[in-house]
Amino acid sequence: MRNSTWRAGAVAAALVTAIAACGGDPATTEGTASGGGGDTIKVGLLHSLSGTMAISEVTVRDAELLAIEEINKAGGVLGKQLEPVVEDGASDWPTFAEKANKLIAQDKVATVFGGWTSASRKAMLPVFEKRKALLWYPVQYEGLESSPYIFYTGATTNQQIIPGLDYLKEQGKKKIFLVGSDYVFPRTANKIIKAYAAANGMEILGEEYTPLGHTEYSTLTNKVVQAKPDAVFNTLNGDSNVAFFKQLKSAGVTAESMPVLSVSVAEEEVTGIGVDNIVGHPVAWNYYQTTETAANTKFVEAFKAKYGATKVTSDPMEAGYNAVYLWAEAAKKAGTVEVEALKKAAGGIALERPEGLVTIDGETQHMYKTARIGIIQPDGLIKEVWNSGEPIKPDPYLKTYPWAGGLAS
Amino acid sequence: MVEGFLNQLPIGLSIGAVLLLIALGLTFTFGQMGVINMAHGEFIMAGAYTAFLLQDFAGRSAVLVALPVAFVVAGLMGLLLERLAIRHFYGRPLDTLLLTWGVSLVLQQVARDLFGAPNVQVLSPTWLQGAIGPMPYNRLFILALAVGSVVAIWLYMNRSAQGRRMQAVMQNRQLAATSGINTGRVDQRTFFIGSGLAGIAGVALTLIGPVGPTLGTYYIVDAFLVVVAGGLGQLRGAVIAAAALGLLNSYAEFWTNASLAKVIVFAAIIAFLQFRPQGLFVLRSRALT
Amino acid sequence: MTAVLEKPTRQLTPKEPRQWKGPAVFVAVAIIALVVMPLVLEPFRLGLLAKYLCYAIVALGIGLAWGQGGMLTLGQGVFFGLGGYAMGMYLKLNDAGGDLPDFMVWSGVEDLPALWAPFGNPVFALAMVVVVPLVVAVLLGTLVFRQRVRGAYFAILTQALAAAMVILLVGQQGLTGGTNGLTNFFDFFGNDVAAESTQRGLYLTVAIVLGVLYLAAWQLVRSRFGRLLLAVRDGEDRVRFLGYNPATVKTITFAISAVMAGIAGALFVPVVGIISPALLGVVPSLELVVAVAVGGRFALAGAVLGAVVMGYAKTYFSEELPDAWLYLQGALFILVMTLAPKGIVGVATALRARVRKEASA
Amino acid sequence: MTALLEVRDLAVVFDGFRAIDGVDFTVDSGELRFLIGPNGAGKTTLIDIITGLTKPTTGTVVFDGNSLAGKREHERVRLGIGRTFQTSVVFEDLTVLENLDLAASFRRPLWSLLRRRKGVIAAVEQALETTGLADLAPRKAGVLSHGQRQWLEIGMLIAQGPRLLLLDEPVAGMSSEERARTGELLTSIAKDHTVIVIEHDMEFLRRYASQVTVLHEGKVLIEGSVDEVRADPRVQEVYLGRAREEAAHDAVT
Repeated sequence: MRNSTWRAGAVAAALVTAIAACGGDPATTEGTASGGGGDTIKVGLLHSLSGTMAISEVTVRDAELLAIEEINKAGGVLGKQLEPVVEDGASDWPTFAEKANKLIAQDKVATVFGGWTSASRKAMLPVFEKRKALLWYPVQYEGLESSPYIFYTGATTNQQIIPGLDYLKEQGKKKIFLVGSDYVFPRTANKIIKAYAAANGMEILGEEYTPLGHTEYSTLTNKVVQAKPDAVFNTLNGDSNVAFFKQLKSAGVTAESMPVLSVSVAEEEVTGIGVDNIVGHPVAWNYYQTTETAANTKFVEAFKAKYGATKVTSDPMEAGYNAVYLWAEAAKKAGTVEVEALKKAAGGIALERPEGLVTIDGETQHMYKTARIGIIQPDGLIKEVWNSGEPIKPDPYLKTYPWAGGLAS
Repeated sequence: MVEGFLNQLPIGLSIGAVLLLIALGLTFTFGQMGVINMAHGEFIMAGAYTAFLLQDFAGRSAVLVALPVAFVVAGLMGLLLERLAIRHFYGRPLDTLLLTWGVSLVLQQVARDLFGAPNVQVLSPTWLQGAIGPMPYNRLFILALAVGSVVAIWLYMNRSAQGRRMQAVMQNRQLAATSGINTGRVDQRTFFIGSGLAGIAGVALTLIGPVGPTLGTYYIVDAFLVVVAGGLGQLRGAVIAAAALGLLNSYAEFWTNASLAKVIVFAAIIAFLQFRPQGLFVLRSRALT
Repeated sequence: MTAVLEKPTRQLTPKEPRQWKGPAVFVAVAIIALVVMPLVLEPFRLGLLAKYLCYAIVALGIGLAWGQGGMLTLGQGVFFGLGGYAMGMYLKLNDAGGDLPDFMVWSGVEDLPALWAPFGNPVFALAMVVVVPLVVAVLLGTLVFRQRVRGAYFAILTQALAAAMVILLVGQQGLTGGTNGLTNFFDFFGNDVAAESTQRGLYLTVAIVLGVLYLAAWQLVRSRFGRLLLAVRDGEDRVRFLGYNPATVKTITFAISAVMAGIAGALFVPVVGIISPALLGVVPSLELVVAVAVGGRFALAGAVLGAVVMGYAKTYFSEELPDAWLYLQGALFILVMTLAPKGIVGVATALRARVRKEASA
Repeated sequence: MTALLEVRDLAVVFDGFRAIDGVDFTVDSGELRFLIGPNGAGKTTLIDIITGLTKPTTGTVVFDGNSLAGKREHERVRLGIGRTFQTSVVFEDLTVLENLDLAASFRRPLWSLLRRRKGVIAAVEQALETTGLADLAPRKAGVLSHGQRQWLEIGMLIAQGPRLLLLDEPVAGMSSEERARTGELLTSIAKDHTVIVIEHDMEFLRRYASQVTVLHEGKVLIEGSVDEVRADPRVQEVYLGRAREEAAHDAVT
């Protein structure tokens, strides 16, 4: 009897905590519309801090927090300090939608920086469009989208995929094998690649998808090796890259015999994959930790100072870092953080960023960005071997590429 | 095409070897004690991190040193789990499933806090680089490890007094208890060995896959399917089931794709259970449930 | 033999005392849910509550299958998803108004797949919300239960089913929207889905559906069938020697729980605005089972309570202490399983019994 | 009298072990038949085969003119074959009344089970009275004593109105008073049912049995009246000799 009372007590305590949780409605009413009324301006940061995507997204949040801190030190925006409200998307798309709603409706933030996967963006998109609020999305993606309430600070396909193909073509790689994780970005990217190949005399020897989180690549490796391509175009995501490169390496494939061009492997992933396994393979991005600009030296130094000397910086982090600055600049230009005015002011804003000059394209709300191909070095960093020379105008629907006619319909 | 087809045979066996390694420990904890240990995947993870940590001392050959160490580390984790929680749950297998799932969540978060969320780098020994035909050395190493583990377990079960006690408990717990076997002690030993095998699997997996906090979640469902198809606590069942599923997976993926292959394997298991609802091999029992 | 079928003759046992406490609590909870909550909660929180109530409907089904029938189903997400996709397909086609749904356009699908076409009809789509989970559950149940696959085997199979379902959905991007799932809905039977009034109406609908299904489940549990179900849970083989086929009993119950999950999924879609594979995989399915365990699996009320409490806890902790959530969830789980296997309801019952004993002593 | 149950050439092999080895066995309608034999003689296995729990390797079982081959357990119950188990299984979370009601309702169409039980049906009432469990009707079966559970199980059988009852060691583990009551219960049931009882207890056998079949090592050793069987030297050797050993063993443990 004594025993069961004790049990009862323990669980009752847990229950009370849970009920307290129900009642605890965080302060909701003090912020006025668009977060502009008080002494501070609230901005939302919405990334996965738990779950499978946390690996990648936490670092983007860190970069965004760094930018907020720097801007606040320099006097803030419109004379007010920025106050970040951080939420966890938990690697779960509906949670992203729920938290976006919370940030807009309850915290009344001026804007939200957030998302990584296409799925999280697609889940948030209706929330932002219906509530007429603003989202800054920092990751390269599959294009074919141009929401009036989203600014895309990562690359669209014509700033990453197509330059990657241009590079392979220049290298004389004519026979390509496509490997990707089974979701929207790789499938769309591969459609574009196939159209490009058809127009440029390249041959696609195979196209394989594996489920997200897949780790058994021996069969796929066999298929690739049997097809004998000149190069592999890799759109695998996350942990699958580790398994893929490890197993490819042990099957005897090297960067010399069969380079694998990746578009989702950045500095942070290299350690996990094992430098050994990926050294010499090319990647396509708009920014590397080694990119030689004055703004980058400052960014890398500041980031390491804040988060530790062993930390690396990568493209999505830089795009998130940029997003905060670009929004702040647009607010200054508009003289307000009010969404419609800020959107109107944003077009044409140009800033020198770590990746070089970044200009907001007012029409698509994407950025002009310079494409850069890099090679993975034995020290785990990436060295640029090719770039597009100048920032490329964003073209999310590939309207300016005649061969891409049937893609976006 | 023909060469590709032939290559799939050893590839299928090597997939089977991985499946066998991750499932071997479960056939004991699940088979003998009816405990569905969802934290088995996290014991695998612990083995992988053991290899990661030992790199500082043993360098590139850490994998070899790590095998016995990981066995002990994961084994002790299993023992702790058994002593602290699971022993109160015998006869309630479904409750242990949920309990150990809670444990697995906590262990994942612990790993995240200790080692960080990103994957860590475990370098494989230089002498494991290279391949014979379609079989990389590291796959051969895993195959040898799987065979070695099976032989060791078979010897233990059939040639040692402890192992025979284990079999006795597995076949009839009450009878074993009344004939003077300390079943509690046997359970502890079984859990130690079962979990320790997960540790060994974890070390082996560093050769071919990612090493991160969520490592265990990638393998746990497959491991359970092998046990279900093989029959509870059946060594030969697990071996045959792992080999069969490995080959099926290998050829299904060769002819279709990785996504469809997984679905095909699942459908095959459901179909198989229509003929053998208790898996390949069954322990006979007269007890009415 | 015919004597067995004869009508009741006389009352042998004293008539059970009229139960009023249960119904009274039910009415009180219904009033709070239908009247108080919409007045007290702001729209955003009300929307969250609607989401938890959707989960509570699934939990109710799990309570029935697991708590009453002993079938630990780790794949309820599958049925939730089937219902959700049926609703989502209708809403998508309705929004597209004769054109292709947006995701098909960017997936390169040119003609509406034959599978989709009938879902343009709302009656058909709503029927499928019930029919598809029902058919899948009956099929799976028949195959599995007939062969006496049960307990841990059944749990593992349903879990694998959830995993396979996710892979299948993700792989068929042109048909299902892939990982993104179906999202971006505008019109819900003539109302703007995002409007506050629509959302309030949806909340009330979810609450009423939950109430109705709860009553139905309660009736089922109290019926002879409910007794039979308990008997199957505690001694499946013995039931067989009473002349019943346990496989039929289990299949029916499993199908009922699947239909509940399907209905919940269909309601979830307009409430939350998305249905995607992430919602029906292994982890969300397990989380719901956890919720049922926390609330108390042996009582239907426990299942519902558990879903709501865990839903709130998840939202609260992920807003306030995101890093601690996994620890808390794991720890809560270990605590409940070891200290209070009958969950909140079990603890409440024990407390009440103790108070009563002290009062009488 | 006509044969209700006919077993012909029955054999079953478990992993090479012939548990039943060519058994022929007939039970007439209205008979009370005792089935005895030392441990491992195949008694329970024989009942398992008749009720469908075990599949025979060869041979046939015919019940009331119908072959039982391919029929599953619950289908055989529906034909009118009911059984109890050595370790009684009743549903502990249900009341005694509910246990009986469940047993009695098995011929109802499934949909009619969806209604709540109202009152007590005649068959259940009769079973309560026959087994003397009426006072315990509203109690959970989990609180019953071992003897009461056995009676409840027998009561559940009667409530089903079977044509053949198979009782597997109904008095094992009972006190002598309980044995006596079980014996009376058995006698009263046997009046209007065909019953096969497996029993070890010689005293019980002597008092309540008329016809006895002795199994030994999977074969029928002898069939006859109690006295004939008791007088048979082979039975004394294989059965009573063993029983004495067992009794000695029981005394030790």
